[in-house]
Amino acid sequence: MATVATLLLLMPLLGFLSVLLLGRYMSEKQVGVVGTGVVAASFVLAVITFFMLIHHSSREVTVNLFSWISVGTLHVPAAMLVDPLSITMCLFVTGISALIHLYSTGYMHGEKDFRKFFLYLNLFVFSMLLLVLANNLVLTFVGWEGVGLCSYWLVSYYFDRDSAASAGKKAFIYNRVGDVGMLIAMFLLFSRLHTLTYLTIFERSGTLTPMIATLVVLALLLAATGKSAQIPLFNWLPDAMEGPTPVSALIHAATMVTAGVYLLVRMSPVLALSHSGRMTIAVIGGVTAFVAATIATSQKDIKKVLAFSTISQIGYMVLAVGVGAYGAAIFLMIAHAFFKALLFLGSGSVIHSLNGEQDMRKMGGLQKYLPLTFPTFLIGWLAISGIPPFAGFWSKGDVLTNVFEHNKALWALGVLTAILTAYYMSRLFILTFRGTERFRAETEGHDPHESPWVMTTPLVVLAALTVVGGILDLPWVHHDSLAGFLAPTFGYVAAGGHADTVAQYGLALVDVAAALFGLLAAYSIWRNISESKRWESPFLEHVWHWDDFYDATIGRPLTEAARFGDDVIEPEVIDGAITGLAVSVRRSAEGLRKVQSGFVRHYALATVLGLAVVIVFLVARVG
Amino acid sequence: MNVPAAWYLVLAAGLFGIGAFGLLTRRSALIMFMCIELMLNAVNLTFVTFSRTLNDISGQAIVFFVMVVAAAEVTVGLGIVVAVFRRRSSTSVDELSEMKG
Amino acid sequence: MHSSWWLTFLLVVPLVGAIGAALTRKREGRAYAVAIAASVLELALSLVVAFLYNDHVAKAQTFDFATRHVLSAPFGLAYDVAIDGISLLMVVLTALTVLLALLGARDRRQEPAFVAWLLLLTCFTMGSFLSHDLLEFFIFFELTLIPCYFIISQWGGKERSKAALKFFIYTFTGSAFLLIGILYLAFAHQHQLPGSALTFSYSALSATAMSHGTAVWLFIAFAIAFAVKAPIWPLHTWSPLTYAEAPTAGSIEMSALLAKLGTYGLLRFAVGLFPLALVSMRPVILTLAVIGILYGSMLACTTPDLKRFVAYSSLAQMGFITLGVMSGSTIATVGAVLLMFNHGVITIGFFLIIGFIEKRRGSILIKDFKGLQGPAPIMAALFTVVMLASIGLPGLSGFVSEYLILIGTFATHSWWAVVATFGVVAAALYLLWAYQRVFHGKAEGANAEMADATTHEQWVLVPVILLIVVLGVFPKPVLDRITPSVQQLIHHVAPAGVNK
Amino acid sequence: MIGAAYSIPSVLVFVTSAMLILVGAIGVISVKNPVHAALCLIMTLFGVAVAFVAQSADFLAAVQIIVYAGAIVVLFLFVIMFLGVDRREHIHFEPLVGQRAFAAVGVAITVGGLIALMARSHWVSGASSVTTKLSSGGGNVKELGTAVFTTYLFAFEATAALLIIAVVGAVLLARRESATQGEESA
Repeated sequence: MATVATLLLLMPLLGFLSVLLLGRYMSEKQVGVVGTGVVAASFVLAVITFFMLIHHSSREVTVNLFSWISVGTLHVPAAMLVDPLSITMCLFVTGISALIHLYSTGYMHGEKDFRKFFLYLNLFVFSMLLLVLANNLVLTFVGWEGVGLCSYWLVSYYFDRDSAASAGKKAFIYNRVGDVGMLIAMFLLFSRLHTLTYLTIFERSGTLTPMIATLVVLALLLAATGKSAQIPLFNWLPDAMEGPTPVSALIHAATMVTAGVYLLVRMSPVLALSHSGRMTIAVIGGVTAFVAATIATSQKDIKKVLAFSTISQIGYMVLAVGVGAYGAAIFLMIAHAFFKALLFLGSGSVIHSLNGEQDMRKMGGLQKYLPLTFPTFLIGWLAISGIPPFAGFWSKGDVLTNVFEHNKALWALGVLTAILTAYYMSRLFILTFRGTERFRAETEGHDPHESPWVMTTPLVVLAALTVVGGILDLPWVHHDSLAGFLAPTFGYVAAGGHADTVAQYGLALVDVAAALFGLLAAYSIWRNISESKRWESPFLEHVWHWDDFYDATIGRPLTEAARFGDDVIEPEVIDGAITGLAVSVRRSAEGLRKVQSGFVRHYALATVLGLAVVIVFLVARVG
Repeated sequence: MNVPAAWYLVLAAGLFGIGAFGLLTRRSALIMFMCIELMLNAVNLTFVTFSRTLNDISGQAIVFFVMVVAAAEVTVGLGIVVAVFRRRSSTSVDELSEMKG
Repeated sequence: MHSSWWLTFLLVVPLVGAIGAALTRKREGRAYAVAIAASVLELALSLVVAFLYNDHVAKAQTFDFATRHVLSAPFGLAYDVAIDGISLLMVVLTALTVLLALLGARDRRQEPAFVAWLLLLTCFTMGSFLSHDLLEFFIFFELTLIPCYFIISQWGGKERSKAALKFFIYTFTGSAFLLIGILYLAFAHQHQLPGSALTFSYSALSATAMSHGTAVWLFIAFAIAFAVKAPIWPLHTWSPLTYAEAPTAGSIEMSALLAKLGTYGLLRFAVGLFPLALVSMRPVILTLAVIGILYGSMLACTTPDLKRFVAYSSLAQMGFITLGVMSGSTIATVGAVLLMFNHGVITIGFFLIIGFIEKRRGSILIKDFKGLQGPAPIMAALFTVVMLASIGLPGLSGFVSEYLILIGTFATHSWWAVVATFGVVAAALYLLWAYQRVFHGKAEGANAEMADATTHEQWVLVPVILLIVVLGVFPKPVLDRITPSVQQLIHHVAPAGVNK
Repeated sequence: MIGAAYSIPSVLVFVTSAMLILVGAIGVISVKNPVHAALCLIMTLFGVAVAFVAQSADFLAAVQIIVYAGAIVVLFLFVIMFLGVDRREHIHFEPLVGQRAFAAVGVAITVGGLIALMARSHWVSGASSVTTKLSSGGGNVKELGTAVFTTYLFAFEATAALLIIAVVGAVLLARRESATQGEESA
């Protein structure tokens, strides 16, 4: 099993290295095959590992590779932890990655930096696997930063566009702010527990004081808000849509952005120690879900809508983590990965067909031109809106049921968000596929064309997964499904699943009602685009002026301070102090210079006077 | 009985003072050198006096060396005076103040 | 215990190389060949020493390769060399730096003199790191100024004389305090042992008994000299001008190598000799280090040219090193020693690439560049790797060392570590911003026609990249060599009321 | 009282030498003509020689006359004549403000201090040592010679070198620079 797990991790790295070293001798097709092949192989290996784990005596297998850092009391091995949580993550990460790699070979066809794209993508998968498979926080951090880096590269893939370059930088720096949280969490844990290995941390976590535990949880939350685009660090994700669409699907919807949730779930035994910490997590998640959903109602760019939708859905996951429903969080994560990847790839297909147009006001009526994209997108839309029997309904229902048992106010917020979700997704769907055709200017009169098979195959697969994804964790078979499989990993599980069946059905009805209400509202408003502008708010479109706020409070003052430092403090204050010293020395030297009159008799006089002084001194001493 | 050593010492002090005063007030480099000779002689006189008082020949030996050094100094000093005079047509030290700060 | 001849060879080879290079005036390129030969030999020797270095010796509380010959008893002058895990890396870095500087930043103006100065500088720096005697260290430490001064003032940019003078005056003034401190310490030691000869031996002086007040004053005297050299805020103002004006090879030597003399001295001498002073001085220096990290990062954001940019980023990085050195934690100190090496390698990379760009464009002003990644993707990729290492990306060398520093410092001085952690964000900010301004965007005009890195240039950077990656992925051999020596040092200073 | 305590010849010798020395010295610093000054210097040197003889330093007295009066002063005169600077110097006019006043004060303090020091120091007994063997009529050339060529041999050799160097230096200094100028013009 160790070998298989190691290979599972190393396959994408192998792909990365071979493309890096041999890429210049390979054709585009070969690069695509290698890039996709290694990830697919990784998926196969993940499946094998999964079955090996099921039949393994222990559910937590540690695979030691080598000793990475070892100084004094700090020992950080390069080792993997194969347990239900990590293997679940591996399965869906590699599976979706393989599909999106395949999609990319079509989508990126003919791009100048085609090789580089696959290079980054393979490195991303490797980093993501490292993140989920690591057996200690430091190694997780390696993957954590690695995915951030790949995200940076892929967002600023079109580096000659200034907006893309800035977006990549913004993504990296927001993530970095979150990293401070992760670093501080590690520092706190290490200084108190003297270990950073997950299993040992969990063993020793009982010795943490509530104060420290809360601090650790808040630090982890900061890390999660950075990586998973939650308030207050969420606004890099919409900008990250500057990257190619497969990247948005893979990194900024399905996998990387859920890493924050993964981290919180992974650290659940520590979360269990701090009630106030969990409460903060839940509130952050709920509020983010709501705020992002409101913003999504007024966006014009199809990918931006999906981006805010992603933020909102991750908000649900964080909310679930906050109330202790880790299984629900992971369930939603997987289901969301299916339908959000589907939606992104579908939108990519739309954009592809319209020669790169992303503004929904210039779409409409695409239904009949895209025979494969349309039905798959339809499934995605219904899934995210929460219509049964698609995966979205089950997973979101699972989350909301858990929240309901925990905190009614947050549940209400969640339902409100569900209405908004159905509303903005329907708006997007109607604007894109229904209504009048508004795209002729973009396609120069031609009909939009359906994408090649490499792009539509993943759509079909993902659509199928979205349809059946719900069976992973149906409410009535809880103990024998995903949640049951994952349960040993969690340190604290909310008293979920104990609500009686009537209440569960009641809640499910509320969910469906919310979804239908949103759907109908959107349909009645957006059926006719010309009259519906008043339902868009500039305030929401500008993301609650969040960026402007950061710019005014942090960005500009710091820039000014830096300029001030370079122009004033540096030359005049610090150097000035020293220059001042030098000047005063020079002034006094100029004064003293007059003593050097050049007349030898003056010098002789000075000598004689000095002699007189010496003699007076001697006389005084003798007398 | 001989005159006391103190008399000679006072005499030497006076000679030294006159030499020093001359050195400070005269401008001619030649006269200044002579004044230095006066001061050196004052010191020599002191040495000899102490040599007698303390009954130690070392004082006289040192006088011998002082004389040699004085001779060397005068030789070089006068050489400098000659060289300077070639350029300046003057032996006045007050004109040599280029080295002022 | 190995023969000390290895270390003597390390000193003699660059010296002979310098003389040889200076004597070949006739044929073009011969001096360069001599210099390359000498520095290759030097690097080979240093690697042999690094492999021979026996960490078991360090565990037995002795230095390896040690020897001591008193040259002049009345003056206390001695030839005393030894290395331990702390200086070992610096020795390798010294040899590596000169070779890469010669290969990557060749300057054909008056080449014999140029390479001779470079090799002399190597000899003196090597001497500083090998010295196990304070007077000997001081002499080598001061001698390094001479080649630096001439390299800046002869081969520098427009404001080279001003830069050279500023550099010289700053460092020389700082060293004056060091000399006073060393002399005071040696005489105090001699007084304590009546009848003993004057000695500056490190091991002897480290046993000097002193009051808390004396220790503080001596520590300050030492720290000033090393703070100027490093540079530590606020004594850094010479460095932006000097790095900007010096020729590329000079910038490499000064920032990658000589700056390390400052932090190395701080660790070996200021911390090692005056444990008593640490209790009161530690918060002061730590605060300065943290200010340096944030201040350097902030200024790096807006500074107009690339070399100044590296100077400010170095200020921040040296802040991290200082933090580790002063933290009193074994983990952080090991990290600091490792970061000295890593930062050296990273800075070499930065300056080499900036040098390549400057050679093509005759400018290092950031505003002159845009979109270089288009015409020069390989150079951009190389720069990216170096930049990411500097950001502290896990998996590359910068991370291991910065991480060790921060996690170690957190255990002993939490608040400083927390503030310094924000320096990690700042590093990403200024580096990515600079990268965006130079390499991203649409290249036009001269930018669009800029040639990519030549094969030679790529090969020069290969060792840099390799070191960055290897030390990031598998730092164990290096850490294993550093740790025992650091443990011993920390153990020596620990009774001064510091927890591990 | 003084006259009663000391032998008349010795007092006479002292007075004579003192007169020669002081008159000569004052002459050196006050006459305007350098030639006259040189002659006054000879007078002082003679006076010192007399004082040497009176204190049993016969050999030094001889050297004083021969070397100083005979060689050094002649060298002075040579230079004076050679340069033709036997003009008068304006000694009434002092260009450096306060030089004379300060000089007078400084010298006065020095001399006064020296005398005060002598008066207060216990090693000046007021009478010469009774155990002296330097006062023997034969002089002390032998002792001096022994001292110079044994105890002070190294110093003696050094002065020899010094003299040679001084002579060479003087020759070099006083040499006309026509040779080097020729090189420069060529």
